Amino acid sequence: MTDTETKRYTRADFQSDQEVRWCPGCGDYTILASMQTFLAEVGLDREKVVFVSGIGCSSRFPYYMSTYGFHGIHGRAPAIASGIALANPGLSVWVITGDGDALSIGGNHIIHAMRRNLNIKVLLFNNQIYGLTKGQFSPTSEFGKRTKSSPSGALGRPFNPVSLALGAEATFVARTIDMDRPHTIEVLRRAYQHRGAAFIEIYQNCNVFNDKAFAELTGKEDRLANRINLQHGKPVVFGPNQERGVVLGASGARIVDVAEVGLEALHVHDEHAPDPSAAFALSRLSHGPHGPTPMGVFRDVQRSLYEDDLQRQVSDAQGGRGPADLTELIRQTGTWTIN
Amino acid sequence: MTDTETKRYTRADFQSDQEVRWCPGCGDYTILASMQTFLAEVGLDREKVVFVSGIGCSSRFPYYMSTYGFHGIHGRAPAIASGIALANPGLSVWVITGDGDALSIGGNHIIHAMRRNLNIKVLLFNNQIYGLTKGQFSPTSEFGKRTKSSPSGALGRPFNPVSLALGAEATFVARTIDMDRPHTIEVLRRAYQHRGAAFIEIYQNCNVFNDKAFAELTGKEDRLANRINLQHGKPVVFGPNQERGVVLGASGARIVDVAEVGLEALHVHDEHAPDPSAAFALSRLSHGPHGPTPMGVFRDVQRSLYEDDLQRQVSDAQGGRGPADLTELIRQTGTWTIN
Amino acid sequence: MPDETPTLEQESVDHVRIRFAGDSGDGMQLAGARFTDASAIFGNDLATLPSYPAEIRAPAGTIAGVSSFQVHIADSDILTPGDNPDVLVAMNPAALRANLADLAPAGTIVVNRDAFDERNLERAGYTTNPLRDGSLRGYTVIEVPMEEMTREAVKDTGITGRGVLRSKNFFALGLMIWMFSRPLEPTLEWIKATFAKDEAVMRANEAALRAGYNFGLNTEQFRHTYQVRPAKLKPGVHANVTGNQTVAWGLVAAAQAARLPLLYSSYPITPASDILHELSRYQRLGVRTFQAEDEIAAIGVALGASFGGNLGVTGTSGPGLALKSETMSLAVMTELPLLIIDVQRGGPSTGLPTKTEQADLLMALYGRHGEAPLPVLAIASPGDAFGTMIEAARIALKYMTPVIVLSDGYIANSAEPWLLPNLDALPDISVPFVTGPNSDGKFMPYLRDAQTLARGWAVPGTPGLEHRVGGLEKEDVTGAVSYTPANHEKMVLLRERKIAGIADDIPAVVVDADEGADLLVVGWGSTYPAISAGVRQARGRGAKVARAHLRHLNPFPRNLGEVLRRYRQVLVPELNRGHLARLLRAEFLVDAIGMSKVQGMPFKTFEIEEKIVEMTRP
Amino acid sequence: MPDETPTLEQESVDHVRIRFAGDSGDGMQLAGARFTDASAIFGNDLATLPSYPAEIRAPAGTIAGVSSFQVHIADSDILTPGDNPDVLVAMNPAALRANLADLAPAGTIVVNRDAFDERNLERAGYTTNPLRDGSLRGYTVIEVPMEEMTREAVKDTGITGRGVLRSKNFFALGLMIWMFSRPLEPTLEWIKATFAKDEAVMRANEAALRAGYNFGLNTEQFRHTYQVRPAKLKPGVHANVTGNQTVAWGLVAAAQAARLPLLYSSYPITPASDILHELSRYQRLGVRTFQAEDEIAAIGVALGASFGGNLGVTGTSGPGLALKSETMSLAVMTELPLLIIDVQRGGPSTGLPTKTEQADLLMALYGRHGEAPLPVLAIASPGDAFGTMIEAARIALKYMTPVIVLSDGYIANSAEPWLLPNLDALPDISVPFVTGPNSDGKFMPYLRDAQTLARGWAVPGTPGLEHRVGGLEKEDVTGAVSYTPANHEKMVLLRERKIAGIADDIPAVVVDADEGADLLVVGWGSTYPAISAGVRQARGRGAKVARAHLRHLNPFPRNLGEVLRRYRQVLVPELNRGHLARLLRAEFLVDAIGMSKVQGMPFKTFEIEEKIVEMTRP
Ligand SMILES: Cc1ncc(C[n+]2csc(CCOP(=O)(O)OP(=O)(O)O)c2C)c(N)n1
Ligand SMILES: Cc1ncc(C[n+]2csc(CCOP(=O)(O)OP(=O)(O)O)c2C)c(N)n1
Ligand code: SF4
Ligand code: SF4
Ligand SMILES: [Mg+2]
Ligand SMILES: [Mg+2]
Repeated sequence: MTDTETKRYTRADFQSDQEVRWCPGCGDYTILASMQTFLAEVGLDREKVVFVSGIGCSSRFPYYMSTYGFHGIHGRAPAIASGIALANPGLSVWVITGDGDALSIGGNHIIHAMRRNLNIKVLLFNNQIYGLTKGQFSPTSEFGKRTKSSPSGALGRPFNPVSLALGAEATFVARTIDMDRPHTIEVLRRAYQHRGAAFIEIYQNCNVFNDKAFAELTGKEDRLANRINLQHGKPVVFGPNQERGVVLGASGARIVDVAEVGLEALHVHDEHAPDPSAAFALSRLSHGPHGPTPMGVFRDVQRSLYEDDLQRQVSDAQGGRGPADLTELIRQTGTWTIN
Repeated sequence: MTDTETKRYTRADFQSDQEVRWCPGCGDYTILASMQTFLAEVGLDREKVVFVSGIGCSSRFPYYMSTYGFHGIHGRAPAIASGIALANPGLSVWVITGDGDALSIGGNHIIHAMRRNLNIKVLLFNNQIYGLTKGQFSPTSEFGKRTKSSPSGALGRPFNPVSLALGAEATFVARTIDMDRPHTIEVLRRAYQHRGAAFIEIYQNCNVFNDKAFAELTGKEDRLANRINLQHGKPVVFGPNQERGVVLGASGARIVDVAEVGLEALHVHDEHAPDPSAAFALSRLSHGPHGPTPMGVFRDVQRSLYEDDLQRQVSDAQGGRGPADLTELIRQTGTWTIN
Repeated sequence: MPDETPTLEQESVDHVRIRFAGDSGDGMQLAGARFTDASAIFGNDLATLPSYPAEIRAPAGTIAGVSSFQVHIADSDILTPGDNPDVLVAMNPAALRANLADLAPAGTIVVNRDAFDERNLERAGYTTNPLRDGSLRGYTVIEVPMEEMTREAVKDTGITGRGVLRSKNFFALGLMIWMFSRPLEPTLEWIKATFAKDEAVMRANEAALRAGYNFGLNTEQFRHTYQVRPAKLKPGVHANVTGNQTVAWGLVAAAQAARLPLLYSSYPITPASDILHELSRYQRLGVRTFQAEDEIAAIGVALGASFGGNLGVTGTSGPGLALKSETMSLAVMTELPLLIIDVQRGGPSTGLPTKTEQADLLMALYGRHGEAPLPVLAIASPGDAFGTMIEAARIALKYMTPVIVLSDGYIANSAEPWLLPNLDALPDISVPFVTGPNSDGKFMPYLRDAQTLARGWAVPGTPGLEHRVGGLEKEDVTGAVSYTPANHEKMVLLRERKIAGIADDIPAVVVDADEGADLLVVGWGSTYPAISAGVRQARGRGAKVARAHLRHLNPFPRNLGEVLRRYRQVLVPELNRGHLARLLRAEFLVDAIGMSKVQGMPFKTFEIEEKIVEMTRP
Repeated sequence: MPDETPTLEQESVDHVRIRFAGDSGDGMQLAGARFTDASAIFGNDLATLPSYPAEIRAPAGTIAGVSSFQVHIADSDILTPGDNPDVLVAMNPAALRANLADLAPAGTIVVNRDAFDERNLERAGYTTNPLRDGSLRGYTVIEVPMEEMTREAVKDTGITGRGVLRSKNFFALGLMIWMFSRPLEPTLEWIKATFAKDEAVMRANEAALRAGYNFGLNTEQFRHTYQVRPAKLKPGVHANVTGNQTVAWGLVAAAQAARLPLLYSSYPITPASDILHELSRYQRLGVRTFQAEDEIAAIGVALGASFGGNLGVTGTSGPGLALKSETMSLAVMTELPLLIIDVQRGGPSTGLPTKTEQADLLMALYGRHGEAPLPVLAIASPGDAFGTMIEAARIALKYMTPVIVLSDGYIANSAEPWLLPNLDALPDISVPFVTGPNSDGKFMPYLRDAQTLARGWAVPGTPGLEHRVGGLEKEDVTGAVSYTPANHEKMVLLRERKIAGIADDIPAVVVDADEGADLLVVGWGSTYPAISAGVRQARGRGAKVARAHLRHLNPFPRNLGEVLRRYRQVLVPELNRGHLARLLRAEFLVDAIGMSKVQGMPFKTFEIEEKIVEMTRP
């Protein structure tokens, strides 16, 4: 049978029979479409894919996928996903989470998932607001943001999710935006190809409670001025005519005019750099995002997979002989026989 | 009365009447002594100081201080401390925590404490092991470490606490080591002077379950070879004859021979750099620690204090007139009168 | 042009129940709330029941997306929003379909005819048009082309595009205001104040409101209007309040009465979030709120604030209460005052997040490891919340203990008129901090008041009282860590006796007695209106039945056992599977019978009534 | 040199209780465990009770730092470690002072005389030397210069400095081995195997052991040795086991019996950590363990593993169980098999972390928001753990439900001889995964087995069965999200009935009856040995008393109500403030009387015995 080779999926194959229930205009729709398109393109079998989520608007995602799914509780998706990945390393496990779910209540699980490097892909739908609970500030909301729970302005500095993931030893870190479907699909593909934990921040517009939070990256002109598309092995340039660039110095990353410093002075992006410092410096270029903002893959390095390491320990312990015997084990602790 | 001016404390003034109950030889003793010495030197009044801890060997610390203290539950000290700081901004609030308490169960509270920037000082006693529960690996234990719960080796990459704090928007980040009391005291002083949240990693020897984890920084020769003492405004040099140094490049921080590159090429440490990228790059020099390891203050920048911002909002709302009236507030929601 | 008005009968009725129903996007909650306020100001007694879909927006036009708001107005005191509406306003087919079964026999249906097109009918699951197929026979159906009329009404207000139809809820509201003879002015004023920033919207809403009103005035479809005269409410200033609002106000009042700064630390969760939202707006009263990273941090911050000398309060719903469990146990051990509010919702797990239920009671009592008793109180209605919060704070401070207060989704969101108490005459519930040594020149943190068994509260910053608290077992009096067997038992018993002793300091349970009754109905929390009304109705049908309602669930009032044993039958209606019944049985060995409903909705009056009638049948 | 032995009487006794006591650093746990093993191999029945200070090392020589290990050996079946030791080995003054009160009248004290210097006496709080001041009159006191002798013994073994005195526990052990006529060989072998890597230590320990043995042999201080003959244990292979060990083995066996891979996900916490440690060493059996970042993650991983088709298990103690509450509720809603082990310790809060208690029972039953019933089982003894784990797994899999298993600190750490079951004859508790459509060519995730009401378990990777689970209320059969009132009630009742129905699938409670008894003693968990022994003793004194012990605490065995009602009095001894008593009262309306002890320690036999005698006095 050459059936599997000729098997072709369409986007529709990944749509479940559930009505999609986000607000009209919500960025979640676009990301859903990108995901379904991506899965059809890469040709993954439905039964091999599991979507795990927490609680939030974004966390309804699994219901709309025709794959396996687990709509968990608030903040705990990374733990549930880790269990699934441990139980069955053959699955493709995706975590869908929001800025509140991942970075407020679930922050600890996220950073541990990154350092452990199980093969789970975390998609953080960052709308910089709590959507489901109708509009409180989140840990990525800007300082001073007025919301239901902060009528005179949110306090504290928001997290920069990319910086946080890099500080937590993540092996794959990327950023994309709902509106840009080809870019989203490309980032999903890269995350999928990465053997290990992946952290993907997706800027997602909540048109009801935080409309236009990412306008600086979506408006026609703004977009040209502000999007820095990271490309491996290329100097970091951007702007309508690629006339601006990024240099890395002792005080971090800096925006320059290419004409002034020359192309050679620009930072050449290296996704695979073992040291995350350059990626971290790039992540500091914008916070919010405001002004020029790097998009794409910040970091993609190889590190042994938790599941593989564990499997290796088990195999080593069994010395290739398969599971030992419980009786034998108990007897080794010291037994005596009464006749 | 000039009483307050002549008031002098000694270390003994900060010792409580409780017997100190760590294992003989534990690094915690030294840190306790450093803290008591520091408090006496800086002349803080006992009643103005609060120590808050979680659970762990290190978390017994508050019992041994003659100040106010709160021995909390595992991982939650930053939350309790934040409440105390909010209730009474005049206090000096210190969190004592371990690598398990702070980075395993309490990771989320720590990173949020950093981004919020309340005036609390977090001292993380990092012995890279669970002491109190008798020797399981912690999130800072090295890969492959054999412990009670990892007889064939711990999996996952350990956190680098300094990197993590920097990725979480900390305004003050430092590292010191139990054995070096003057250095510890100096770092405590700097943390105290910093108006904001402080994160201090203290390498602490657990001689019972993880002896000599920091030998590379304590042995006479090793110490000379490996300790990089960060000094603000100075080029980063180290080694027995200050013959080695650190340069910062596009691929992060690198160790060089000063003779080879020249003093001018070295990175000049700037604690107050608004961008944490250089501090982050320095934090990547060692992981574990193995080899040359920066010690001292990585970052010390000013950002508005959470408590101050909150107080300002309240004052603004009151428009200088003091608290408004509940009756008035209720009436504003719409009332009617029945006679 | 009142002079052109066709002559209409004005029928006087003692009460009427109206349900506004439409798509989530149709603004039905707003229409209902405005109608309620207009009626409140008019002087009616009233009760409301909002109901909306789970948090996510369902697709427009579907049953899942229907949102409704029922309001009951009356000329005498009423208790519940009413089981069956007399009038149903249905903005689309789905709203009609979802609510028709509840409509009272021969009730009136006011429909937005324009929404009954094929697409909407299909979305609602209708195969034929109910307006045409005779299925509404027996009801009075009034078809109104609301969209057309709204469009017409707003055309000169500057509003365009999608915005045009947004005002149609005001059209419906105007029509109802006319139909029930309410004054227009309060609503007009509200519109002016609320939409001050967007004049086009303001004018559109006003125009739509007037158009609806005038439509009633001018249309022959309406045979008569209704008049519900003002009720004889207690004299004084009234406000129309929801439970989340009165919880917030009660907390502010409690802090004032305790002379303490209030710190409310919470993590948003439906249906408790509005308490956070309310309190966040009270900075001018000196209130500080803290949105924590999760529920565990939220209670940790509140407990820290209490240690620091504030009135520390945290609020949440079931899933959050579960997360706070470990820290509550710490609060029990450290014996610090702390309020924990649980606005219960449908469970288990995420369950029915926007629906009401009472299934957290046993968790409130027992959901902690080790022996960790603490007082539990419950709120009976929005108006009752204010006093309950002050009572909870009084107990927390006087006995140095965490206190759980149970509310629920129904109390949180439904509204009732409430007589403002005299806020200048709040009880003094303040408890002085310890300021000096309490034992031979020394400070003993666990030295207890002989009567209350409360320890002293010494806050950081006080010279000479430096001490340490924590979660390890405490030595009696000194508060030092102690692992001694006898001390542990002593402390477990002391903590238990302290809480049990509160029974002497709370009012005895009052029975709404009935000469000759041998059935007692016992309730707690939000079942109050339904049980009271059900008892009233049953008595009207000749049943002999007594009634008691508990605010204090731990400890119980001292006389409760005696009261229970007076009756041959004890019925305990609860929105759970028998929590209170179980507690009464274990505590008093009385054969309390549970009456259970777990549908995410309050009891209906008739359900209670029927059950009583059945149980009292000779 | 046996021929030089002075003639001694060898007294034969049927049982003896020995307590080794010393400073935490003195290695008493090791000495006790070795003595136990030597006795086990010799064929005695036995029971042990280790006791050590809270986790932090206390200063050497103080009462707080005393660690002890009691072992009871007998020639017939015994149940408890015994209330009062016959022999006390005291390595220092603090050990003597802390344990003397427990010593049986006229008991024997073996002291390490060298430790009775001024410094140690003072540290222990003695003002005079008890060896000299006559306060030990009435006991047989044997003073042994253990340090001097140990120093002498090890001098040629290459051990130096601080290491020298480390071997003194082996000296004490050798002496006891001699005194109680155990063979030396098993201990010598154990030393060889254990210290293979450090020859100096190995030789020092061996030398000290022999020196202790020979000291007994050669000293006139000892008037006689004792002989406790082998017990008539059931024939077969025995192991000396602690509860944490048998829990671990039981889990491995359960996974085998279920034909599922085992994933144990946990966060370390006293006294549950050893389960994690044990299982971590079983990689060669295919066992995988996961040390999570906290207890919430631990259960999340276990639940995810269950969804993925593993036997997901998590284990913890009280504070951790509190944290797992929200996720347990999710497990109830998603109806996935999951085992949750709670090794109870003294509470509330951090409490007495190394002590035992049974105060988590009500939390296990009710500590979740919403109606979230699940089965609860309890382990009665180390040996009982094995079977209980298999039973718990059977229920979890057959009924697709999380199951809580309660152990406690006493069971976890004390040891008893245990007859190895035939592991090749384990019951088959496997439940096949769903592999294809189950309803008209479709897969309905919430379609239930008509009898068990369990839904099907379809694991990711299975083509065609793609489905979604989660915490929102599920529609019956389809498992789609549903907010419908009637469906919610239906599902609440279905989940309740499913768990309640398990009562038909568990053994009836067996009464250890007694002709004419009108008192029934009901126990659960680790009180088993004390209650059984207490009942036995009371009967010996003529009391008529029946006894029952519950393994299943939710649901209760079907016949329990009927059993309870057979007796005029029901006594429920518990290491808490009356949890089971409360449950029995609420469920069966019987006047069950609690007998409570909360001292971080098990009941003593005589406490139960006296209570029974008192209650049965005519
Ligand atoms: C334990 C718990 N706490 C709180 C909530 C309420 N809650 C649900 S989603 C959410 C935050 C949603 O924000 P985010 O994660 O950013 O997702 P979004 O809705 O914006 O996609 C909160 C606070 C909950 N369901 N459970
Ligand atoms: C909720 C909870 N989980 C687990 C524990 C057990 N526990 C106590 S301390 C600790 C870890 C200690 O390690 P660390 O924080 O590094 O402190 P150290 O003892 O090394 O100073 C653990 C797991 C607990 N007390 N509470
Ligand atoms: S509230 Fe915001 S995030 Fe949620 S569905 Fe609506 S638009 Fe999307
Ligand atoms: S176990 Fe380790 S960290 Fe704990 S007191 Fe002993 S030496 Fe110190
Ligand atoms: Mg969000
Ligand atoms: Mg540690």
